[in-house]
Amino acid sequence: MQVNEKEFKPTIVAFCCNWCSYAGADLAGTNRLNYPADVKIIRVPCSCRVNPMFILRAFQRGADGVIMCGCHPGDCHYTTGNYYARRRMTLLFSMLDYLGIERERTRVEWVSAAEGAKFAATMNEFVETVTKLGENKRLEDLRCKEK
Amino acid sequence: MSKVTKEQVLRSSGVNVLKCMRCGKCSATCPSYDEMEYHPHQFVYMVEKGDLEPLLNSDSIYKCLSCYACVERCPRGVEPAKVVEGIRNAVLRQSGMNHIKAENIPEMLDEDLPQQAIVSAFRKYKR
Amino acid sequence: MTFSYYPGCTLKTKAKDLDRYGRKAAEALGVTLEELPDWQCCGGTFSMSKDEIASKLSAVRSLASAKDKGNDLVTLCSACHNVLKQTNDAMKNDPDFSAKANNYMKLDVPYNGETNVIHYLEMLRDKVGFDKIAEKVTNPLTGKKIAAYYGCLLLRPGKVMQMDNPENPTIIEDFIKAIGAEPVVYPYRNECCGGYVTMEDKALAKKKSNKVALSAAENGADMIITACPLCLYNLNKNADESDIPVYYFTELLAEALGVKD
Amino acid sequence: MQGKMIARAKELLQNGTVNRVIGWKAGDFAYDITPAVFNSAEELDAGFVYNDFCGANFSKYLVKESRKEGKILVFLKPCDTYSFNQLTKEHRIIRDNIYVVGVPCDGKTDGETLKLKGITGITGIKTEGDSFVVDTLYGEKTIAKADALPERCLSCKSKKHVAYDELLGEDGEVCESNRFDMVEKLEAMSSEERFNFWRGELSRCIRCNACRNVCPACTCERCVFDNDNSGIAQKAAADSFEENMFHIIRAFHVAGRCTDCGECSRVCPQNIPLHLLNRKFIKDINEFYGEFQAGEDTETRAPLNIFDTEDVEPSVVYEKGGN
Amino acid sequence: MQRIGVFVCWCGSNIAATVDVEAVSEALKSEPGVVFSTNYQYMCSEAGQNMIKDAIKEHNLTGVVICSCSPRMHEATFRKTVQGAGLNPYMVEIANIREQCSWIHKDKQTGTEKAIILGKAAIAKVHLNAPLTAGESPVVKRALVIGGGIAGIQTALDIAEAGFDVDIVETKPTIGGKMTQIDKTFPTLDCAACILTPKMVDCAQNEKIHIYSYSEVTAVKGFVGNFTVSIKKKARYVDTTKCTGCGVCTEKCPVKNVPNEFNLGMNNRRAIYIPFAQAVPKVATIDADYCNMLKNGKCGVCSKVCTAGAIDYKQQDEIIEERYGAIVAATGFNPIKLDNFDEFAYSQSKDVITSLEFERLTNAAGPTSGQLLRPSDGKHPHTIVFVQCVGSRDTSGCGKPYCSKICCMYTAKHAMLTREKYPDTDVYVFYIDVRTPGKNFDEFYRRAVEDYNVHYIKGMVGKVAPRADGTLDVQASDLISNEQLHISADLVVLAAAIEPDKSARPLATMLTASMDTNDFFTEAHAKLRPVESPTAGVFLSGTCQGPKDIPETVSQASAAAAKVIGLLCKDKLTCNPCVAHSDEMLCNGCSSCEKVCPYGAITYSDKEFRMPDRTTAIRRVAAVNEAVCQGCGACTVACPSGAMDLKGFSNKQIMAEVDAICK
Repeated sequence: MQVNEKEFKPTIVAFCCNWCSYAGADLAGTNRLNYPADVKIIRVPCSCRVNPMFILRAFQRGADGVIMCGCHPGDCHYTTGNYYARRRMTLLFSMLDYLGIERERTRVEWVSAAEGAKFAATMNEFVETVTKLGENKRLEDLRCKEK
Repeated sequence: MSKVTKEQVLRSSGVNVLKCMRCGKCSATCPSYDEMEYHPHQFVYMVEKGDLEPLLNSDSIYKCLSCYACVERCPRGVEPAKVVEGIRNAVLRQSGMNHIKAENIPEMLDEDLPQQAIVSAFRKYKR
Repeated sequence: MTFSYYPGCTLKTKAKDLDRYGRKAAEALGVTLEELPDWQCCGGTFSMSKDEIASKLSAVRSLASAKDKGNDLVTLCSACHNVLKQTNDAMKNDPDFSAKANNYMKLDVPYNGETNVIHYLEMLRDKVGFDKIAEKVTNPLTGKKIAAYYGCLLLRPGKVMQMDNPENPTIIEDFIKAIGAEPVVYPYRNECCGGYVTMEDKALAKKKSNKVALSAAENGADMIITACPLCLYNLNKNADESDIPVYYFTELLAEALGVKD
Repeated sequence: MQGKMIARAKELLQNGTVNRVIGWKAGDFAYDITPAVFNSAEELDAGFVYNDFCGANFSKYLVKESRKEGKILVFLKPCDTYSFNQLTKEHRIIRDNIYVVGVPCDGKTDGETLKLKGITGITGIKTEGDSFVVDTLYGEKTIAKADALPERCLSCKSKKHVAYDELLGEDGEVCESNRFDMVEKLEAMSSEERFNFWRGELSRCIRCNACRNVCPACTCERCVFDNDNSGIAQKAAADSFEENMFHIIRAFHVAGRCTDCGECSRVCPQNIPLHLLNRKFIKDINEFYGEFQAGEDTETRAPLNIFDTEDVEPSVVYEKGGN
Repeated sequence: MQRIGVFVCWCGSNIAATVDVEAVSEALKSEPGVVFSTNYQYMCSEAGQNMIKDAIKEHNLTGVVICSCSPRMHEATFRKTVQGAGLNPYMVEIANIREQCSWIHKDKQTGTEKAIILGKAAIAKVHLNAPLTAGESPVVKRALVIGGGIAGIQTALDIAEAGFDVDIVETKPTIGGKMTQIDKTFPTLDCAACILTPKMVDCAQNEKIHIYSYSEVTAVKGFVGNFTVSIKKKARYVDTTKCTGCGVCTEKCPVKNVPNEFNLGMNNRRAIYIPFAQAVPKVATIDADYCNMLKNGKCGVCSKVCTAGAIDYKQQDEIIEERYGAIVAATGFNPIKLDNFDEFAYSQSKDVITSLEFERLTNAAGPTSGQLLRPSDGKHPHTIVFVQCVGSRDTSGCGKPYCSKICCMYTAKHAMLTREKYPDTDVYVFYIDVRTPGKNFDEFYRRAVEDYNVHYIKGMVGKVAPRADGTLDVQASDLISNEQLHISADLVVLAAAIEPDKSARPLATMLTASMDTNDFFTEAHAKLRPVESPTAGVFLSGTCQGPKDIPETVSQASAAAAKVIGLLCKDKLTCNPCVAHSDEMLCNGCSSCEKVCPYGAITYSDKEFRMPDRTTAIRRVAAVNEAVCQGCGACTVACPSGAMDLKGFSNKQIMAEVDAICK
């Protein structure tokens, strides 16, 4: 009998701004709203702190999907940070797509501190999407992968 | 007649009866209220409880005018008419349970009756 | 201005007037209504059950055929409009239903609710414009006090039909003004006349239709106009406590435009 | 033109407007022309050339040169002036220390291209209408410009000088350019096809840094790839990821600042069409945020340093065609 | 190399139930640099904190990782803890293994594995942490209260009482807000004006309080302790310093058909008006939309009759700028528009009114001088139907999903007052639930039923049909007797849901304060910090935070004032040390960072540098003003050369976290 292949568990990095999305993630927790453990959150002060280098780094080190969450446009704690982040990510994602990296592996979602349910729903959806895509093979550094 | 389950009705109607907050606006707005043995809010509540037998056997399911008044005015988006239709369909889908029989049609007809009345009556009340 | 046109079964038989006057008026307004060559009966009523697929397919076929024509699809009968609009909405927004329906239909290109379904009244309001109609009226119905009867199917469910405010509509009242008459607003204009049960429960149908007719009369209306053949039948036949006449709105439109032979 | 330029340079040296000139100098062969600084009329007479091989963009040299003592004269072709403006805007060059003379340009070719077309032993070149007439050891050869110009000249975006102190010759106009054709073609491909296309191109990268060294937008005091503290320092591309990474980061760093001068592709020894990365950003910026040409002026804010509250959402990437 | 201590908290069973805390502390022990690792029931308890302090001393720890609840909860606590043991407070990192792990995962193995990874990421980050010292910034000793209703008034009075200057900005020509329109207050039935107007006068007379009426906030800059606010004083075409409030102009003005907003349009006022007799400030305002003089230059009556010479048709909007240490939002509420509820015939019949309109109909200063008369024909209504929850608890999209909280009580009040004054009137109240928590509230409602015989019917109204004879056919359900009712009513009163004032959303944007999906301001913590916004220095008062009755509003207003006073008492505030920093050696001088900085914290200057080749060069480089920088990090990404980095969230720290997570 064939040994069942291990179920694919994606590695997902979520960058969350401290004021809205990280708080939204906390609220999801407070309300006990489940989403897969594959999602690991990195706290940043604002979505505008997210450097494209971080996203590439995550892919390099074996992430299968990267999502960035910030305050809704207009509600940035720092007034304008997410507007800059929106432009940067739009262009970066478009470029990754242009290079043939599956566009569904990157995502931006605006989640307010009150939207715990949206946070959980977004993560469930994103994990599902990335799981369907399978392992990220187009943008990875083989040396960084566990053998 | 095989047993109709609550899950079947919920799936068929697509209604989440748990959203109901028991305000009774559906029954307040229903034009067929006085003709019904069970009223729209009772349909929702009884389906939630799984108490389907009385509904399945009641004439109330043929009194709904499908006028969408309860759907339009429900503050919780419950859509009671869909529950009524769910029950009705469950009944009609059981074989031999056509509510209107073709042989009875001629006596109901008059010369001005529009086509759509016959068509829709068949759709609504026939398996 | 060219639209695809879905007449429906009743307009081909018992409600020929609604259809005939509708076409004449359209012609007078410079609108071309192209009847869908292969339309099928819509089924008369939209099943609210999510798992009812088969009974909605004939409506989907007509919608898909209208998509191929590429024009907005105009309907005239309230019931057909309700069925087509709701089916179209399900094809657009209920992926489960549209997947199943497309599976059954086996079209070359899947249909996903692309056709824009509008009612004849919406065509008058949004495409032609009531002010344009007022300009073309040669025989204004001045002094006539007319009660609009919307019934239930034209406006509800409001989220899908999106024709007008379902509780306080103005589209037919504006139409009445456009043809030179005076609209009468009365509370039961959007309450059901009980037409559905006319075969099944005459007493209920009578009770409901009387309520509508009496309310219109009480508020001083000379006549009622409607877009629904079943309402017309029911208000004429079953509202026995009132003798207020009921007409199709297209008949008055044709009359006002001077094309009602 | 060469003669006019030398004459004008001598005048400016003589009247003290400038104390040196940056220009093109002939090398061992007629086609290997290198940038050089000329300090006197004699040096100009001895080595200054301007012909159809003078493709190099001097803007970047001015980052260092403009910080030296005295004013320097520079000759800029139309496309060079865009880079010049961009660097002025970013305070990378000190405008006051530079005297700019705009010179016209009808496209520049290079020895490599001509060789590939079978023209060798080159001793000189001149333009005649839509052709180059090349002097060779084997006689005169004529080649249509359409066959001899690099892509960046064939899709020239502007023959208009956007910065100068004076002009020699006529100024041109901004051109209708078809420069996004190839980007569009790539966009229309499937994700898989694009991936394979870029793997094919980028896998040839030998990380010689020529693109970075020539790029007028890459003037960082220290490049992040050379900075051990940046977290992404990298000297050589060790695997496919690093090949991608270098070019993505580089393109992103110059996004909104790249004037599309095409130097990166011109100098790439592996002939990787690097300009297609930059043009993708330019095209996206134009589509998402409105037409923008870096270097057109010295005031407009770079598209990544400004925003509009109604900007498109990043999800626009999923909504577009292709897959 | 850091010497790191790891402390895993059980949080009772909150973490321990789905995360094997023992396994986590064991696994993290072998991470590089970790010299001590333990777990404990409650790390935030005194015993837990002492455990951390002892470990720091005993093991000479240079960095601490705490695996516990969200850093938003206890980061400050643990920073203080390590500081107590002599460590720099910024040498702590928190791994959030509660909100983002144990509470969302059911399977213990999954939870444990994730907790270990989160712990590793925190360890990787703390390796790169550096001690940070916070700077200080001064506090401007003046507060701004936005909104002059009872909430704003109470907050301002309390702040002034403590000796601080406070400004009230109110968009209307007078302060007082909604309470001025209310007749009686529950549950004591005392007259609203009698208890409110003295407070309004107090505001006007208090020398610490300055009222900007008919004004609005147009821009807010700065941060806690040091806000700069632009206030637009709208032109009222009356010189407030000259106007005596005699009211002659409002009697002589020939434009008589302006709907009177104070009476909700149920009667008219003039184009120049004073909203009501007790207005503060009591000065006239010209309504530019109606004034003939302002519209077409023909009239000038008010100017002629004004003996004080206060009329100034040339007056312009004026924008002033003022600095504040703290800002209180008190923007209040409005009843929702009833456009989506035409089944109740609100727009078809004059005799279908809202509860606020009912207040005006029973108020002695109202359009009927306090006589309860039908708006349509001025007759006494004999049957009144009250409909509760109109637009409240509505998830269909037509109304608001929340309970408006005040309607049950004011409807009981209306019903009771009607029965008391007009015993021949039949009063019906249709309710879904009667919600009367609060001191003496349920007793109040029961009095309406038991002493005043108000008919409370469990059910809802489905349709109100105006009849030709002027009566209203109310079709409703009675769920207890299971029947459909038809009541022929003379007046129908709708308890419309309340919603935050429309000005709240743009204000929140200016203040960078967050809002919930209903446009109520979000509090910093739902239970423990209910009057503070998450944005430092911004406080919340009254219904802008959620539906409230008057007593609750007043308590919250005073609570907000206490918070403001606490802030203004301080001379200096400690700044956030996690600010941007520019490496001059790498800086290109390109100004990208300066362009994206929302605070203007970055400046450029030419500086002389000694280059590696021993020459000197003058270079243009950026410098960050640490007192102004708020630490968003926008500049760090705008910088192409990587010269700009953010302390506490440096490139390398974040990449170390990425590496730890992706490994």
